Amino acid sequence: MAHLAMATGFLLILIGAWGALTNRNLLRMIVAFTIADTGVNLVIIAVGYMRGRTAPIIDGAVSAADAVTRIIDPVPQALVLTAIVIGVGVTALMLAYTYRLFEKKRSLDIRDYTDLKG
Amino acid sequence: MSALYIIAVGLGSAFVLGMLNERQKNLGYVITLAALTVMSAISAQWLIIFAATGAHPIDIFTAGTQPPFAINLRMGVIESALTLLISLTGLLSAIHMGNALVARGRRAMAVLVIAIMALCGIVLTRDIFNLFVFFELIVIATGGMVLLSDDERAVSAGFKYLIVSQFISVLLLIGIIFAYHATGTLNIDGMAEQGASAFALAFFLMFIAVIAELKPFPANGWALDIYESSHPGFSAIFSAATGTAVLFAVDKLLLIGGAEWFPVASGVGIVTFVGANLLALPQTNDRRLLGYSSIAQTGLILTVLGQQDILGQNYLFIAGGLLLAHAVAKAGLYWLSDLVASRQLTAWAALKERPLLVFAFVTFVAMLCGLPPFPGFYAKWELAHALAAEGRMAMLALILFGALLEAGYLFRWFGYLIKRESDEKVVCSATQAIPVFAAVIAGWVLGFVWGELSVTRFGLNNLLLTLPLLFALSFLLIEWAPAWLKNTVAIGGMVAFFVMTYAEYDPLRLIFAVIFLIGGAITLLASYSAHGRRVGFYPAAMLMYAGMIMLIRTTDSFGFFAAWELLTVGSYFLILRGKESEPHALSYILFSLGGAFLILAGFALAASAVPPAPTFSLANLAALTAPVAPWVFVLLAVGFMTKTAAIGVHIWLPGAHAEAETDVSPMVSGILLKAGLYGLFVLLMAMGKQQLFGIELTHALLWIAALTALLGNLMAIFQEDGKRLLAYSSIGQMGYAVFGLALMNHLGWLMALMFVINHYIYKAMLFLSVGGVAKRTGTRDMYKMGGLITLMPLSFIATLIGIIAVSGVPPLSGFGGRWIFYNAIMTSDVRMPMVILFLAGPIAFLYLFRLIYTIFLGQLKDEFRRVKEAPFWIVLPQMIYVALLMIFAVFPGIALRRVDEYLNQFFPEGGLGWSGNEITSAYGYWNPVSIMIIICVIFGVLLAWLMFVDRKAQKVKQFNIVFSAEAPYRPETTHFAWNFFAPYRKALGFLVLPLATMFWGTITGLLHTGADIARRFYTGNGQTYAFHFLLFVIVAYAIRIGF
Amino acid sequence: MSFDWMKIPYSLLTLFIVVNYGFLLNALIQKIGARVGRRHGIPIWQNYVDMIKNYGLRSSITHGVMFYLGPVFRLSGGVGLLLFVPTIYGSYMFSNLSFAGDLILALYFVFFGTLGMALGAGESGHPHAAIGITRGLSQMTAAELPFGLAVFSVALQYQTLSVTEIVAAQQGGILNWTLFTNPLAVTAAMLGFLGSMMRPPFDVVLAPQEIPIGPPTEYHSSYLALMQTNRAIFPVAKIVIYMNLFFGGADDWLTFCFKVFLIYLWSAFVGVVFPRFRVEQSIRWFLVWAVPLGVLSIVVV
Amino acid sequence: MAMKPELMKRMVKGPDGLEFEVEPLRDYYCEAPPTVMPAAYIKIVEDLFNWARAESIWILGFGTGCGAIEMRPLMTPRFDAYRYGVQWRPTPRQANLFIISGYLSTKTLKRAIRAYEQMQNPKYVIGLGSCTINGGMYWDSYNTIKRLDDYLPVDLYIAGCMPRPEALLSGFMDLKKLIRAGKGEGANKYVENFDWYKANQKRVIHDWDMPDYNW
Repeated sequence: MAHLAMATGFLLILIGAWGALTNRNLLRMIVAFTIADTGVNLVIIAVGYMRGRTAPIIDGAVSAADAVTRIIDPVPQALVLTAIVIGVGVTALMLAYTYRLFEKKRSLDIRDYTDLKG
Repeated sequence: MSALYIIAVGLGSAFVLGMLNERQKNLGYVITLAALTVMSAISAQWLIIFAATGAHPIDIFTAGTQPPFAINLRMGVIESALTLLISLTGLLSAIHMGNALVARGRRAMAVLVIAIMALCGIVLTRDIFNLFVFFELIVIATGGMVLLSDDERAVSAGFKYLIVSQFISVLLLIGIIFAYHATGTLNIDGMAEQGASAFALAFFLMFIAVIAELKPFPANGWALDIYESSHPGFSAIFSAATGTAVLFAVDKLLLIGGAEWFPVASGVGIVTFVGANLLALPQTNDRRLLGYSSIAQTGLILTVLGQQDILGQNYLFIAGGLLLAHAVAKAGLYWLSDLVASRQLTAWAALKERPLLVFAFVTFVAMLCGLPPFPGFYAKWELAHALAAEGRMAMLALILFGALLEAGYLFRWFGYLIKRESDEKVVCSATQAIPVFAAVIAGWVLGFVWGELSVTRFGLNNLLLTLPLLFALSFLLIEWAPAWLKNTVAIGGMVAFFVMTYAEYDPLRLIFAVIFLIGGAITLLASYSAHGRRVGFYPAAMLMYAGMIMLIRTTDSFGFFAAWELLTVGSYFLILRGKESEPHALSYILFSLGGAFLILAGFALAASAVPPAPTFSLANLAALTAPVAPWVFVLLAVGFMTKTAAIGVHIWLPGAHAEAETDVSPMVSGILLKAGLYGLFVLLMAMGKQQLFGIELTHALLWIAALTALLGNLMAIFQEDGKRLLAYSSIGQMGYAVFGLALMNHLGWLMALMFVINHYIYKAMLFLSVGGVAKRTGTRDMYKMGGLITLMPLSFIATLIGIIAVSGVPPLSGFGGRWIFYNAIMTSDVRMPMVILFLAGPIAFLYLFRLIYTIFLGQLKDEFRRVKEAPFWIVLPQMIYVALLMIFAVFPGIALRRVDEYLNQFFPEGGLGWSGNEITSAYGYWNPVSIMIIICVIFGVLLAWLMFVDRKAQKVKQFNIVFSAEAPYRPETTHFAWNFFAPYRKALGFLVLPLATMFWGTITGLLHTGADIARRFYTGNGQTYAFHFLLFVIVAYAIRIGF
Repeated sequence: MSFDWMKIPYSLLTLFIVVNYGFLLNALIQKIGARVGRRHGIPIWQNYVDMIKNYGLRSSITHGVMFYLGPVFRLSGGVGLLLFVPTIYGSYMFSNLSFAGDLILALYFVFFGTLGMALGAGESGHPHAAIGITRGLSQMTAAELPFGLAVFSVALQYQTLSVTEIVAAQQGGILNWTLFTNPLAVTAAMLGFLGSMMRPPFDVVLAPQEIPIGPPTEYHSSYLALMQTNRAIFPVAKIVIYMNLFFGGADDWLTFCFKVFLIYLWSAFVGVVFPRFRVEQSIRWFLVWAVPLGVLSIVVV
Repeated sequence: MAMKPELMKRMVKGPDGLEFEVEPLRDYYCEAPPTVMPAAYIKIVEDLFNWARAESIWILGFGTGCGAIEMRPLMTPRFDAYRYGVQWRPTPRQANLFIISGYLSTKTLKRAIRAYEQMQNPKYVIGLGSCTINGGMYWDSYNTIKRLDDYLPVDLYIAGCMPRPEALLSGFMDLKKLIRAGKGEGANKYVENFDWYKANQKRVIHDWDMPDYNW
């Protein structure tokens, strides 16, 4: 299960990377990045997963005393939350950028934005 | 206050800014500045505490728990220094960007504060995931700050940056999570305890991702676009602060990775350093160039991080010195670039009307190039020594090569600034000036601090506390004064310093001291002829003289090298003052720095071979043994010979000496060249004969010197430009002097000294008189002159005496040199090089005659019929030189006798005998007084006789010549001067093919072509850059596995 | 310093003898050249007459100070060169003023007159003078080289730079002469000698019709008289050095006259046989034929 | 009077930007008039000098007309004038004897005058061939001068068309006698009658473009 998730995660990352490298359209690139981000998040979750354990929420079901043996590693889950937030931030920023770029040149092709080079 | 407040203040003020009304822009700005000030103050407070008490770093536990259960921050002396640097850069940039920030409003300010906070966070945090978060914050903040620019292209640059950042963050995250998986902790120190070998791939991903944030070559196209297009205030942060923070992050990761990852850092670093510097060569856009330079500098520091296995406790001193110099200078330059309207490098010429801004620029460039007295200099010195001590000479060579490239484009830029024309006006408001000059002050303060550190740590010398340098720098403070006043102060200072110290020199050094100080003072008399304030002249000249006198006063290699660099830089500024001197000054500084780097490498290598001592005394050179010794000898000798313009590395000299100002040429020719000779003296005194691959190195030196003498003289005879002729003649004369040294016997050295003295006197005199003529006629082309003898009689006399002396004809002092030469070669066991020198001797007559004939004799041209004698102050030193030459011709013993005795300690055999006025050697004898009297009597009698028999001679004019019974057409067609030695060119012209020029031209051409080809990979396409990045990662991994 | 004032009249005596010998020798050589052309040539005393005539010219012009001083430099160079070298070996009387310096002094003093003359001719403003000087100087650089090498070789051979000691080392039989002990050096030097005598094939410097006798083209009257005097002294003075270095010196005036004549004859002999070289040709000739011998002599000695 | 452009007055700008006038004839040439050069004060010295002058005749190597061809054989073994102290010099400064060898066109006259004046006092002129006496076969030419004596002080004529080298040798012998007798004072005569000579010269030379006396 965990391996499947991890494999899927990596597959998503590769798909995202492939998409970001092959699509010329800015919006498609952003979509590709979100796919890759999702893949990363999946990988993180998969790393933290331990077979047969429960969610790391200490409440009635799991007491603080036996948490160590019963819950899965909470840290990756915490990390993933942060990563998602950051991913959203970056995606939003990229979209804002795309908007500005489109306003300027009415084009979404990345090849049109090579004024700076060398 | 706890360091946590740095983060807290940053976040808090960003929130406050977010809550402000859209129109409360000024309030927002005040809050921003206040926040940044508080952050700086906290950092400064900690820095002072740590620096003063030497306390251990403090850990701050955020959730009140120990790691790994909570994030912890650490504040130590390094962290406090770096956060201070970052927040100060932020504060000054905020001041600098005031208008832009206020115009964009509170959001922009919040983003700025967040950026600085995040950068400080990177420095402070000890948690790897926290590091990632701060990184992402920086990415987002950078994305926001890029939009501050007025440049529309910045948007696309920002987007490219975001694309690559996405890839980086993916790698970083995956790396972190697997590292966590392997170690069970996110704490850096926790990971470090376990070592990275267990999760090498994960570590590699993290490591390469963080390194990618340093924009390693060649995966850095996106960053350059940011550098080029964003607001310079932000570029300053991007370069100085971001670079600093990320470097520290790399350092932390290396803590995890351990020593086995050092080579990766070194490899990436050095490739980046050399590659980025190479690519910077063809740049014409100032900010992009600075971007490349930033990347290169971070690459260098990365290299240093990778060398920490051998640097030990000096690692912080070196990395810190380089980092601070880079950060301060680069931020300063970015701020400065805002004052220049257009983006061409040549547009910086607009600054030249503002001496203070020029001074700022010079400070920054000197810091970047690691020139004394700035921190980079001390760091470079220690780095070279550390590398050499461990035998990492290839790394040292690459670093020095990269540094030379960097100096190349920076000094070329400085040349543009000084020599090009610009009609743009520079408007410098207070908000723009404050950051720049804050950086300047910071630079000098850091120079002082590093000097002090070098004293306490290594027992080196704080250059900013040495009297000659302080004297030179003090001229910066009196730049407002008129030139004559400064000139008087300069002369007074030099003479006074000589009087104060003359008892301290041994006879050999005394001769050099007299030439440097008293000789320099005499040369400076000519400077009275200049009018106005002459801004920039005196600090440069005094810097040169300070360097020279420090050179002979020092006893250790550090002082020697520092002095060498000082005199190089000072003379470079002097040479650059000439009208057309821009390319020549550049080639001068490049050859000189190249030579200086060789010297550095030589000293470093030498120091590696002797038992560790606080400083490396020059006398210790004698203790070196093979296999190190010959290499040290080669490095130092070649280094010194770049200054004496030995053949092959001579091509800088003619232009530099010819294009320099009238009173500068005698300084750089008559005096400066002697520094190289002094170096060779020191080298040979200590090391003597060395063998490499069975070749006696002094014999190689003999050949080089002889060829230099021959080719220098040969090239001199084909010059049309009078000062160039003299310059080539200097090359030849230096060849003689080096030859004397390389003979390695008593008289050889005495001859070299004789040449030192003679060459100073007559070359200074000739340069002054030819310079004076050029000043009056407005041209240096000799064939355009002619017949000036009656109009400029004193200059003629000086030239006449000069050429007789140079040619070695008795009774003047040049003969003494020749006589000693013949006696010296009698004892030498090598004979073939003498053949070349014999050929070189008479060739001197050719160019000397050409010099005096084409200028002073022959036909007077119409437009010069009314020229006057050169100005009094230019003639006066010439007349002093004439007197000196006469005195020295008749009584050479004044100078030579004591030296002759002194040389006995090196070569007890073969000294001269001094009985009465007669000078004897083992082979011959010579009586200068008798010679002078006899020749004067014969000459006088014959002159009297001629005046008696020819008392009625009719004085005629220039066209009263027998012209095959025709009348000459015009003076221009009658003055035989152009291509004067055409038959000689036919016979031996093939010897003066400019092979050396072609060689160096090809090398620079290849570098530029290579850089241009490399530039094509920087297509400007964000996807391509992303591809570069992935490729970089893959290649780095492949190489890593291959290890 | 104590100075033997008798040196002055002794030196003047040397000078007197050499001037007269030089005048006659020049004429004799010229006559020999004429005989090769089947002419009688000038009378043997012709040079005296020419000199008196030139002093007797009533008018003269001057182009300036250096022009005026040129012949003075020239003659001083000749006289000095003569007097700095001992003429007769073993004779205090004719050791002249050689106490002032050794061989090197003489070698470099050769250029004193050359340089002064070049300057004087230069001030005349005549382009032909300048052209002649460039030719002369160019040729000199190559022609002096084999001689310089030979001198070095000889100095190395005898381990001294003192002319007297070099002559002393050659005493005791003709086979002790450098000519036989160091033939390579002598050969090189004698080839170089051709170049310094301004005779064919190395006389393009003067080229009487092309650049009317080159440097002295503007000189006349008493200037010319001075230069003629030098023409009598200088070759002899120069040959004296050759004689002392390579041919055992001279014990008395008879040997002196004989040796000087024979050495002089060598250049005359070559001169009447060969046509003129251009400057670059003569430079190449010296570098190809004479210099290697000189180099060899240094290596071998 | 036709003046060559390079000899005309002109304004020249110096390197300091100031303009001034250059007048080539004044600035390039010595304008001093020639003076009579007295003989040596002591007679015996002058006699010695005259003897030397006679025994050392240096001819200016300058041929003006077809007679120049007759001078060459004098240098050959057959005639060998060197025996008599006669030599050739390539420059007028060093020559004492100027042989006007045949007809003298007005164009050449200018060069002859210049060369003559550049010789040093005392100096001698020999007119070689009939053309120098009365124009000879060119008596009615528009382009040659008829009587050399009107333009330069001739010491000796050697008549004939052409005179053979033997005649020249004989002429030299006669000239020697004149000189030894102190009669070779053509140079002083030229100076004494300077105005007359100049007037004659300028009458035939229409493009006079040199100073009156070429030092």
